[in-house]
This record gives sequence, structure tokens and C-alpha cells, in this order.
Amino acid sequence: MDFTHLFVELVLMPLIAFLVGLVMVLMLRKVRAKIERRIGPPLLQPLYDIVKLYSKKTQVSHGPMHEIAMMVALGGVIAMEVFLPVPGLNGLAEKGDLIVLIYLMMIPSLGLALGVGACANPNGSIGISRALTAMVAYDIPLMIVVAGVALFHGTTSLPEIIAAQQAGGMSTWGIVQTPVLALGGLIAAYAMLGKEPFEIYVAPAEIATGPMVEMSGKFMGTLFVMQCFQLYAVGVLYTTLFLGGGEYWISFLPKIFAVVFIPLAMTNVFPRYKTEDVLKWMWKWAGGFALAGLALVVMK
Amino acid sequence: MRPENYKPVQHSASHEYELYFGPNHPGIEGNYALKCVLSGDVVQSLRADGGYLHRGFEKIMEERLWIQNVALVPRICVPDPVPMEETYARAVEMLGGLEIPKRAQWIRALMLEASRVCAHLFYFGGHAATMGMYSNMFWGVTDRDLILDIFEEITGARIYHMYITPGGVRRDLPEGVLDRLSKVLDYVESRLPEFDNLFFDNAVVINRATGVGTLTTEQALSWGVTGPNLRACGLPFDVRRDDPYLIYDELDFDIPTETAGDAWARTLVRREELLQSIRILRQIIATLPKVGGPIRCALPNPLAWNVPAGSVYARTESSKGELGFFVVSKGGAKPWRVHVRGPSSMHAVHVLERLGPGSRLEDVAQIMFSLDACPPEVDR
Amino acid sequence: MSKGSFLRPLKALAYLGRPAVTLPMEPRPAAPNYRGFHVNDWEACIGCGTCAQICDNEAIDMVDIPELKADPLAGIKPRRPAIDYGRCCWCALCVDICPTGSISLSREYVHVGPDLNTYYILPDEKGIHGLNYPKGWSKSPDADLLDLKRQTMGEMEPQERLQSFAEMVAGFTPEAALMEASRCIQCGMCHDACPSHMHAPEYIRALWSGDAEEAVRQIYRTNPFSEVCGRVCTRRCEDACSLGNRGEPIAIRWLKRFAMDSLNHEQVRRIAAEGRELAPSGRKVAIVGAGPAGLTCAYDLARQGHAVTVFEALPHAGGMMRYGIPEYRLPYDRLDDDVDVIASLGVEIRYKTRVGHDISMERLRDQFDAVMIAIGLHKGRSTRVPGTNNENVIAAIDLLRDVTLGVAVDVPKKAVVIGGGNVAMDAARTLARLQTRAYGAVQVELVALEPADAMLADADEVREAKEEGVVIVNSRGPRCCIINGERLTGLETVRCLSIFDNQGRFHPLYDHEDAQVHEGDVVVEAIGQMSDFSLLGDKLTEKLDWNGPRPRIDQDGRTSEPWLWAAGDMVEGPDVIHAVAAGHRAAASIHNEIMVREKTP
Amino acid sequence: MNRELESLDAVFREMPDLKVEHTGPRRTRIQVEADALPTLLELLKGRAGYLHLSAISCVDWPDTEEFELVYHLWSYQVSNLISAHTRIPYDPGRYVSVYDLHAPAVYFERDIHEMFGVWFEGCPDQEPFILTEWQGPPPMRKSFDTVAYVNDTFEWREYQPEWANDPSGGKG
Amino acid sequence: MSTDPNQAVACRTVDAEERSLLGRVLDRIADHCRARSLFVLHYCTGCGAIELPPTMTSRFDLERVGMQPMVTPRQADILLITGYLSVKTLKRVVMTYEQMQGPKYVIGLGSCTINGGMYWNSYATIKLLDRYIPVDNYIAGCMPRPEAIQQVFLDLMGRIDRGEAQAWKDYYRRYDWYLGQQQQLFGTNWQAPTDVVGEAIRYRLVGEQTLGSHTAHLERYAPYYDQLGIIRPEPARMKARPQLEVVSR
Repeated sequence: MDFTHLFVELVLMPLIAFLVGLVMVLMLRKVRAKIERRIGPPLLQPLYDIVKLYSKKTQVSHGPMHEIAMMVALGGVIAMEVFLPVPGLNGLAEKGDLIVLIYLMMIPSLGLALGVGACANPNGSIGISRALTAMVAYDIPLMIVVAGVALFHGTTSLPEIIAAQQAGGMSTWGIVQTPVLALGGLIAAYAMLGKEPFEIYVAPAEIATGPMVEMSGKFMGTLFVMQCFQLYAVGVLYTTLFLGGGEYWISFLPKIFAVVFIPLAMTNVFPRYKTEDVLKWMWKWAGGFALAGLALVVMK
Repeated sequence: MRPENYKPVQHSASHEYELYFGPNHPGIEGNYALKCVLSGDVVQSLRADGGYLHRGFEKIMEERLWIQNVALVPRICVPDPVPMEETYARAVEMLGGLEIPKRAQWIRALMLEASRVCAHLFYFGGHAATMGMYSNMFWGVTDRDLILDIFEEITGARIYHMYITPGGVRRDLPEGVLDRLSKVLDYVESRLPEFDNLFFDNAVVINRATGVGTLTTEQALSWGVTGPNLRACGLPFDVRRDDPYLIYDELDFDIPTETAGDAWARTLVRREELLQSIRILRQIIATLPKVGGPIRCALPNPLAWNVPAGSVYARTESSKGELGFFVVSKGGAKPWRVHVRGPSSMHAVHVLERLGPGSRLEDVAQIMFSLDACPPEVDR
Repeated sequence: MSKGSFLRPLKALAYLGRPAVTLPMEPRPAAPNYRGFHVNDWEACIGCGTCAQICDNEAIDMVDIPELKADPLAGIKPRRPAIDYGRCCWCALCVDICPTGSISLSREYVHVGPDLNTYYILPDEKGIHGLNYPKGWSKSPDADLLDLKRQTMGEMEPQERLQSFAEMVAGFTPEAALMEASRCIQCGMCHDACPSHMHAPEYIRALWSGDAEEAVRQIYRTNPFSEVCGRVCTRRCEDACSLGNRGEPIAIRWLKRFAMDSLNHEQVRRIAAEGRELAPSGRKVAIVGAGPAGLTCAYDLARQGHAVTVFEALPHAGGMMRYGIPEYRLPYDRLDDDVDVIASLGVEIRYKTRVGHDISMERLRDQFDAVMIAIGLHKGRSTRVPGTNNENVIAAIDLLRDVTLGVAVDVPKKAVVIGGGNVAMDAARTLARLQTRAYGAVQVELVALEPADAMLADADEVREAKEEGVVIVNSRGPRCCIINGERLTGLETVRCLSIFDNQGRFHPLYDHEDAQVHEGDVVVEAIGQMSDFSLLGDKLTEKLDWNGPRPRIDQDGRTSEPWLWAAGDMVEGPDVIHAVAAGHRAAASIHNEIMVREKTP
Repeated sequence: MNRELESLDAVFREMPDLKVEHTGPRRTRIQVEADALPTLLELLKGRAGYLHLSAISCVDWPDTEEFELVYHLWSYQVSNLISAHTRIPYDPGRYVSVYDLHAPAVYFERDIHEMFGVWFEGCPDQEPFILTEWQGPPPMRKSFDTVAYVNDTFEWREYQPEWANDPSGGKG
Repeated sequence: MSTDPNQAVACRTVDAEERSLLGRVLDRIADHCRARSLFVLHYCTGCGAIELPPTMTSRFDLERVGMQPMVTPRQADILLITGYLSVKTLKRVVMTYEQMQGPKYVIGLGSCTINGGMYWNSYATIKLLDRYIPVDNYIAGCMPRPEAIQQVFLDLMGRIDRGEAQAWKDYYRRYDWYLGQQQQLFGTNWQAPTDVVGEAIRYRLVGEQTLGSHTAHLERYAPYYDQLGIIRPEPARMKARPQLEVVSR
């Protein structure tokens, strides 16, 4: 593969991720509006919000660390996208593997933690400590799920996992082959998106929106952009691991939207758990399913 | 702030830290502040800080004519203004020895109960929102709005009706409004199973709300807790039944209680009260067409109305608890003194400050909302 | 307790497939009695300012509109309310108290924008943006804040009234007076309408707060004939009263009477003397005629320290108040009280002194710094139809005077009174009393030119006269007195078709076919009075400027002779309160004049 | 009801100086000397179940330079509301707290201290609550004139509406 | 160093009239997006707040025009003053307002913000909101109903789209005047944490009244006089607060 081709892919993949992410944000808000019995935002709303936030005329910054950390966080999510293969674009997916991806996925949280720490707002600090707790809660089941998938397919390379699943049509999809593991993975993905009942760090009524409390203007805009990437990443990752990945965009897009739709819809009918309940619940159920799935894989 | 001017705040080394809840905080009902000292997630001490909504009601009421205060009183409590109007009006009637026509009494009871339905629907939304579940709030507020439409039809205003005046009410009911109210009640009742699905049978909600802000019966009695909060501790006391006013002794209704005394019990009591209010409203709808007569008694010209000297203490069961108005007249055209005993004044300061310590940070907002503490009536 | 379920909440996901309840963006039409922005019907609005008074928040200002015409007699002020939406709380008390019902709230409720000057509006009937929204909250009869019904007053039964000349109305009880006073909305229309500009709002407010003394003090600021005006005033104030727009006006006259009745005579004398100038000014003023105008003038001048002498031809003071108004309406001792208050200020009244006969005008001019005449209208006019020269055709004013003087009157068994005014009523009712006393039965017929709905007399008078058995025949003009030999037997009348011509001049049209005979031993003519100017003497009569039958006066009451003022009925027509007002005006003018002039040697 | 009120009368008999007046259904007004009030509250609480302190109201009577304190007590047992009125002089403006009898008193006493400047001995908390940023005198006193204060401190809007140029709008 | 502060200081934003064609197009796009994405600060300062839940929720759903409530002032574009403001709250409102990022908009709801409203004779509330912070739009009502609140938002959106709602700049340009008004209530030692003059210089929004005799009370602004080449005036003598009888507590 020549360098120009790679470069085009490196630009194209985040761009697609962003655009699809915008639509996912719109879906998030529309689904919410529907359940709340109202109309919801216009189609371009996510874009308006981001442009508006970046075009704020005064910007408050809490020191260099604030700015750097936010760039680190944004960089983390963008980097994540180029490791996620999508139809026609493999990016760096062949160079890196699942393990790299899992590490990359922690960068945004850590970057955010650094940035919020620089703001010195107690609500932000509590929020970020909750966010890290939540990460612990979902990362362990996720690790187990990833390990199970890797064991099942005998590889950590995502293109290879996709290829293996696409070999026999739907019957070779992860969700059919390893349903328990897929369930554990779905719960972990749900928690990864940070939606109620697992949303503990952006708790307006408790800690005044936690990490976001001091984020304004472009920083808030960055968070909005990150949300697009994150929704997309979770959708793609789960699709890649369990739903046969992407062969054509026409079949790939519905899959990733379907994955994201489940937590986005269910979040509206639950309140948030307390921090320790999230830990308990995730380890008990998500972890339980993941372990059971892993055991099944190992036993096979 | 500019980056170069930024200096991080230095905190002394301690496991305790201060966290301000409010006045600008989504976990606060209204404009109110709580100063919490926390260790980890656990509240060590909690201090209420009010006065952000202070308007000096009691002072400016002394500056206005008896009738002018009709416009002032509902503003004391924004979410549930009708009991304010009713209590003030009744206090003045007691001072002046006025006999309210029967029809006015029934209409006033109708307003009071409809307002209770409103307040409770609002409350469910508020309680759910403190736990991060907004669908319930959206539903509750939306359904409440249908009752506000009825209020608008009867009184000409949605929130501040200024409808109940000393001596009766200001307008008779418009044609057909009882039928429409009846339909709205049917609708609200039909919505309750949906609320049950979403909220009252929600495992996560119950997990979050049980055991939060628990009041024992003894605490409730000695801390002056009233209203649904008292009934959630198992004491079936209700001003409507034990110190009846208007035509409440002619109505048939139950006084629901719970025993747990926690946030969830308070919410369940209110759910049951909502049903009871609907039951009362249905009785009123059935009876009102048969009650004829004037809607207010003859009053002197309000510009020159001297209410006889004396003092009275009038009480009403508002959606939040016992509401009291102590009104003193010196025989003049203006009240000499009006003391408002807002039901929340106990709950938002005294009780909250005592329930706070030992609770979790994430439950502070829930405790405040579950007590249905309404800051404007604390600040007055 | 139930642990709850994870699955049941998921049922709410069904709403993904249900329609939204959101309303369209356009503002909904508001409820029929919505309290939106104000509208005000300028035609109906009288500018009384009651809305501004009831307003909680001082959100309403009354703005003077110079283009509008003031009409104090109809109770209309040339001003309209302006509303400050930086204050208004939409309580609609202004609507519920508005005496005319002109102000109401529309169903319009959207007004936004950064220009704060648009938040202060002068509402008209089109509303804040001229969009003619339908009316929302407006006047409702079952919830009127105003008390539109008058307090009732004790009154004698007609049969009892006929037995004597005792005062027939009882006056307010203290409770009724308090309630009546509390009805007042203090708009001040009465003040503007009163010829003497009496401070009615102030004394009513004083009565309401239980301070009768203050009330009397307010009354005496402008009227020394309070006992009289508390009983027989023509009460322009009550015609102008804002409450009269939709209900019964405040009984201002009876409240004045109540105030006077609550105090004893000594207290009134003390209050009247308050603030009087004790040092004599050294100026002397002569006043001819001890009627309301003359005595009011005397009262004012005496308070200012001038020496005042009043010349009265008759044996008692009061003029037309005594000799024209029957005692059952105005007891003489009440009038005596008023006169006594004035006399107590040092006014000298010389009774039975007829100027022009006992003392000439020229003497007065020489001996005094100024002279005022207020001789009233003591000569009855005649219809001059054939037969009126009969001795049994008498003038009402002569009849009334004779009754007051105690002159023995031949009481006719049957009497006919011509005239539809208050004097006619007085004459008829006096005759009715005399007949009751002499024969035990009333047979008085009153023939009025006007139809029943346009009688000149007060409606109360007409009603009471009928109650007392007076038969009132409307729309009939006299044609001739029927004289049988020397004896008068009755009056023949014809039907009157119209009274005034196109230009509004008095020019009655009769249907001569429709004649009718009213039997009577006596015909009393009560169609108007005139003055007897013989006291002036020929020279002075010659010198004065005349305005028809009356001396021409300027706005201060001064005649063309610089030393002579004239006031009262003789120049303005019959009315007590007008005479009082004229007395005040003349007194002020005399005071200004004589204080700059050298003292007469 | 009558039997229950009898138990109340027993309380009243023990305190001969009370002026008791039944002012309406379930309403009793008691005039009590300032030094006897705590005893009265204690007796009412112990004998007749007046557990619930509904409110403490304060009334300023500048004519006699006194504050009137009114304790509103409700008995769940007797279903009766007693308003116990007592008067204390402006000077020194001190009274005893009834916190030890009725915990809610602390809120009302704090409020009265803030709004009227009465000091309650033994009240655990009389810090400013509503008026933490208020410099003036206790505002609920009759001597404090709020209208004068407002006119002195704030300005009013001066509108220049268009109609001021032509108020009649051609209607004259 | 030039004495014109707006020329002297490095800047990020330039006024519209100075911009290039591209800049103007970008501005237009930004205004377009600003008007369609308004975050309302979730702060109930007074009674009007009770009509906000209906306005924001399903029946009158304002998200369909791109509005949503925001929790912290940092993220919010609109500060709604929902009615009366007690002096105690005003302090927090000023702090909140200064923490918001420009362009920011203030809407005064109802009578109380315009001329004192219902509480005109209350010692506890302020009467004229625009004396303390610049206000972009008002709405009549007590309280205004949800449809009316919708209309004020739509009106404001129109103004933003046309580039008209610039009141927030006024706060920088006339900071001294606003501070003076605030000082009348809070005393001359009042200062919010935000360095408003520093921001004004940074964002080239210095006006003739940015510094003046009221800012002269505050030591933190002392260096800026030199920086801008302005002579520091005598601190303004404040109108004596009404002499209140001080009662010993």
C-alpha cells in the first residue's frame, strides 16, 4: 500500500466517523425526543451546536494543561477511528490490533481527566473520578470480551476477525457463534457510551454536569466532537467484533446504527445508578456474561 | 479568565471539602443553596442558605390593601399557588366574619385539588430528574399543562390565578368546564399506568430511592414535619380531615400513608394522593352543578375596606404540607401583620439540615426534592 | 415492597412509534376570559382613575389628553389610563373595579422586544399592537368589586308625612353612613361637578375613618350652609358620581347631613371659627339679602376680619331657603343653626330692614367700602292666561312664604298647581299637608307641561308627591282659568305636543282639540320667579348695565358699578349651592378690591 | 371533643392567670404572661398532646413598644389549635427559646431574630439566613419604611413612549 | 505603543466592518449557527422559572428550534432572568453573567425586570435589570406564558441571525458604569472573580467607559490604566447609602 493511499484513508476515516457521528448524535436526540413525546431538534442541530461553540468570541481557558489535555483527548478519539476498519478503508487496522485499540480507547478519558483536573472545580474533579470509576467498571468486562473474541478467532487483528465472520454469512457472525460473549459485550458497550443507568459522571442534579462544568466554547465544542467519534467508535467496534464487520456501507451503516440505537433508546427509561451500584452491576452482569462467554469459548 | 491570570486554588490538606449546591445548580429546586461539607461521597454537614428569593412579602403585604394582597399571595409559592390564595382569603374571612356562599366553597375546593394534582405531577418529574431520568419529568410537566389549561379557562391565567378572594371567587365557572376537567382527569388516570411502568415500577428508580433520607416517626413529629412527608412516616394526619375547612367534611377521601419514611415512601404517598385528589375532584364535579347561588358574598368597596381588628391563624393542607397564615388586623384598610408559615420552611431548612449529614452526595438533591421543599415559600 | 422491574420501563419505548404532543409554534388563542394586555374603550372611559387607585403596583398613570373635552357635570375627566408593563401583574383588579366597565383585558399576550418604551402603553379598544384581539377578562356582574347599591335610609310613611311639616327623612344611622361612605372610590368627580367645589371625597373619607369632626372641617372649607346643603342641595355631585355609571351614586348629600348631625352646634361653631382672622381689617361691607349667597359672602368676609352688615327685609334670615323651601324638607332650626354659625363670626344682620325703603342704596354706598346685593327671586311669574288676575290665582312663592311666615291661609278644598318644577312640587305638597290638616283629604292636581319622563322636578320629589296623593297630569298647558261669576272653579288645559322649537327655544305647541278641565278652588302658578329690583332706585337702575332682566356682572360677580357686587339667584337662577359658590366668588373679589383701596372715611 | 377539651381545661386550671378564649371551631386563643409561657407550653405538650409547633409569629406594636409573640400549637390528640399570645417589651427585646420543648422553634426564632431583632436565649442557631447580605435594621419592624428605602436606593424607569407626543392618537 | 487600545492589543476577533469578505462570510455562517443553537442557563432566579419547564418540555418543545437547557454558565448562551431579582441573587447573577462566554444574551422575563413589577416597594429586590447587566430582550407578562416565551426566543434568534444582539459588548465597553451601579448596592469593595477589563483588552472591546472612577476602587484594575495610557481617576464618591439605624444583634 502506498503512502498517498494511506494518507487519504487517514483523512477520510475520521471525516466519515465525524459525519456518521453527527447523524448518531441527531439520532440520540431524536430518539430521546420521541420517547419524551416531542418533536426534537432539526436535522442540522448537532452541526449548529459545534459551529456555534467553536465560534464563541470569548474563550475561557484554565491554563496550558487544560488546552493540551483536551487536544490529547481529541487526538485519542481520532486515532481510534483509524484503527477501526470500515468497508473499503482499513487505515492502520492492519498495523495495530485489538490490544492497541483498547489502549487507545482509554486516552480520551485520561486526557479529559488531565484537562478537568486543571480546571480545579470540585464538581469537575468528582465527575472525573466517577468517570474513571466507570471506566474501571466497563473496561474489565470489555477486556474479558475482547479476550474471548481473540481466543475464539485465534487472532487480535480486526480485519482477520471480520474476514472470519464474513466467511459464512450471518451464521458465522460473532453474535451467533458466541452469543453470551456478545451479550456481555453489548452491556459493556452500553456502559462505555455512558448512558443511564450507567451515566454517573455527567450528573447535572448531583455534580452540576461533572467534568463539563468548566468547559466552554471550543472545549465544549471539542467534547461535542468527541461524542460523535465515540458513538461511532462503539458502534463500529461492536459491529466488527460481533456483527460481521463491514462489507458494504449499505449493510454496515444499519448495523452500527442498530448497535448504538439500543443504549440510546434504553437510556431514556432509566435513571442513573449510584457509583458503586454501577461497579457492582457491571461486574456482576456484564462481567458474568463475559466470563461465561469466555468459558464457553475456552471449552469449545 | 485569561490563562496567564489563572492560579489554581490551593486547598488545605484534609479529607473534607466544601461543595456548594446552588444557588445555580440543577439539583436545587428553585433558587436556593446548600453548603455541604463532604468527605469522599458522604455529606458531613449541610447548611441551608436561603434568601435568594426573598421579596419581603410579609413587609409589602402590610403596605397594601386587603384586596391588593390577593394578587400578592399566590406568588409566595410558585409551584402550588392556590393554597396560598385560599389560606389568605380564609384568614381575612375569619377576621371579617364573612360567610362564604356554598358554591364558592365548592369551587375553591376544586381549585385546591386541581392544584394538588398539578403539584404532584410536577413533583414526580422533579424527583425523577434528580436521578437523571428526564422522560418522567417531560411527561409529568406535559400532563400537568392540561390542568393548567383548565385553570386558564376558569381563572384567565395559567399559574397565578388570583382567583380566590376574600368572600368567594372572582368568576363563576365557564360553561362546560367541568366536563373538560373530567376528561382531563380521565386522561391523567389513563396515564398513570404509563407512569407506573416508567417510574413507579422501575427497578433502578426503586434502588436509588429506597432508604434515602429516611425519617423515623419520632423524628418527623419532633422536627415539625407535615403533609405528605409526615404521612410517609405512617402518621395519617391531614389538615383537610382533622381541621377541615371549606366543604372538606362533606367529601369522601382516604388519607394514604406509608411506613418507610424514605424518599420512595414520600413519592408513593404522593402517587396515592394524586388518585385521592382525582377522586375528590370527581365528587366535586358531580356535586357542583347542584350547588347554586352566588359566588361571593357582598363585600365593601375594596378601596375602603376596614377589616375588623383581631388575629387569626388559618391553615390549609397544601401539596407540600401544612400551610399557615397568621393575619393580624388593627381594624385598618391594610393588614397589620401577615405571617406566612410555608410548609417548606420546616422541610427545606430544619429537616434538610438534619437529614443531610450521613447521606451521599448523589442523594442530596433527591432528599430535597422528595421533601418537596419549595424555596420561594421559605424565603417569602 | 416491590423491587421493581427492569423490563416494564422498557414499555415506554413504545413511544418511539407514537405521535408527539407538541403544539405548533404559533401562539394558541387564549381562553375566553384570559387576562392579556389591557384594552380601554375611550368612549366609555370617564378618566376617574379608580383603576390607578386599586392598582397594586402603581402601574397605572392617568395621562391628561388635552384633545378630550372635560365635562365635570357629566363626571368626565379628560384623561385616560396608561399602563406600565414594567409593573403590571395582570391581577385585573382594575377591570373588576372600573365604574364604567370601559377597561378590560384582551386575549393578546405576546409582547417582546428590547425597546422598553413600548412597555408603557396607553391602551385603546384596539389593544397594544392595534390587532383587535377579542376581549378576555372583562366586567362580570356577579363579581363587581364596587358596591353599587345605596344604603337605605329611614323615611316616614306618606300618611304620617301628611300630618305635619316634620322632616320626612331620618338621616343615616352611623352604620349605614359608614357603609355608604365606604362605597366611595375617591375619584373626585363630585368635587369638580360641585359649583362650590366642595371637598366631598375628603369628607367622605373622613366619615369612613370615623372622624366626623374632620369631615365637618372639610365641609366648612367651602360651604357654610352645610345643614341646608345636607338636605336640599340639587347635588350635581351625585349626577357626576362615577358609581352612577352602572349603579346608584353615593348619597353625598345625606353623608354631609350625617356629618353635620354627628356634631353638636358648639363643635360646629368652633370648627367654623378655626383659622379666622381675629384682627379687624377696618373695612366695612354691606350685604343686601340674608340668603345663601349673601350670608356665604358675609361668612367669608367676616372670617377675613371685615365688618359685615347684612340687611334683610323679612323677619328671619335664610331667604329662599326659608321662605321657598317647605319645612318638611328643611327644618327651620337647622337653617337657624347655619345662620347662627355665620352670625357667631361677628356678622351683623339687620332684620326687617328693607333697602330702598328703610335705607337707600346711596347711603350704603357712602357708608360702606363695598356693597353686595343678593336679593333672590321673590316674585312669582304668571302664565297670564285669561283669568289669572282672579284673586284665587296665586303664586306658589307667595303661598310658601305665607305658610312660613305663619300668615293664615285659606286652605282650598281642591287646588290646581301649574308647573313641573320643584317649586310646583313644594307648593302641591304644602297644600296637601294643609288640606290634610283642615279636611283630612288631599285633592291637589298638578299640571305640568312636560311629559312624565322629562319632569323638571327631582324624581324623588315626583315620587313622594304622588305618594302623598298629589295627582300629576303631564303634557298639559294651561289655556284659561274658569271663572264662574267671581268664583274660580278650575283650570282648562290643552295637550302639549312639544315644548321647544328646532333652535331649542321655549315655544310650546298645543293640540287645542284636546282640552280638559281641572276643578279647583285655587290655582297656584309655579312656573318661575323673578327679582324685585325696586330697591335699586331709578338712578342706579339707569346707571347699571343689564343682561336682560338681570344686572350684568363679571366673572367675580361685580356689576358695572365698581362698588356694587351682585350674586345668587337674582343673577344665576335658583339653586342654593350655586348661590353659595357665587357668594364665595363675590367675597374673594370684594376682599381683593377693598384691601387695596383706601378706607372710606 | 368535649371530654378532650376537659383535659385542656385541667391545664388551664393549673395556670390561673391565663385568659382563655375559644375563638372558633378548633381554635383557642390564650393570653399569657411572658414568664409563664414556657410552663404553659410544657403543660400543653405533656397533658394534652400539643406536640406540633405550627409556627411562632411575631407582631410589632410600636404604640406600646412591645413585640407580641404568638405560639401556634396543634394537638394531634385533641385536634385543637392553641394560639398563645404573649408580649415582651422592645427593651431589651430578649426572650427564652423554646427549642428544648419544640425543635422547630429554632427556625422560627431564627427568623424572628432576623426580621425583628428579638434575641432568644438558648436558641442554638440565630445566624442570618435570609438577610445574610443586608446591612440595615430588621426590616419587619414597623419603624423600617420600605417605600422610603426603595425610593432612596433605586431609580425608576423613565419611559419615553411614542404616544406621549400625541396621546389622543387622533381620537380627540 | 499606540494609545488606542483596540489597535494596540493582539486580538482574536475583529469587528465586522473591518473584516475581509471571507471573514464576513464566516461571520454570517457563525451568526446563522448561533441563532440556531442557543443554550439556556438552567438558573431560576424568580417566579417565571415555573413556566420554563413547560416551555422546554414536550408541549412547547423548544429543542425544535435548537434550544436546550445548560447547567453551567460556561456553556450557556442565554441568561434568563426569570422575574424579580433579590439583591442577594443579583450578586450571583453578575458573577454568572461574567462567567458566560460571549456572545451571550440576557433576556428579562416579565414586569419585575423592567420596572420593579409586583415587588416595586420591596426592600429586597432590584428594580431595573439593565442597570446591572446589559439586556438583549424583554418580554411582557407576569408571568409570560410559554407561547410568549417562545416568541421572545424567536425574536432573539432573529436578532442574532441579523447580527444585532450585541449587548454583551456593551458590558465591556461600559464596564465602569455597570460596576458603578453594582457598587451602589454591594459597596465599593465588590468585585466578581472575573477580570472584565483584562478580557475587554484581550478581545479588543475597550470603550471609553471601560475604565473609570468606579473601577478605580479596585486595585486589581490598577495596572490597566498604565497599559492603556489612561490617567487613573479618583475613585468615585458613591451616593451615601440611606443611613439605617443599626440594631445590635
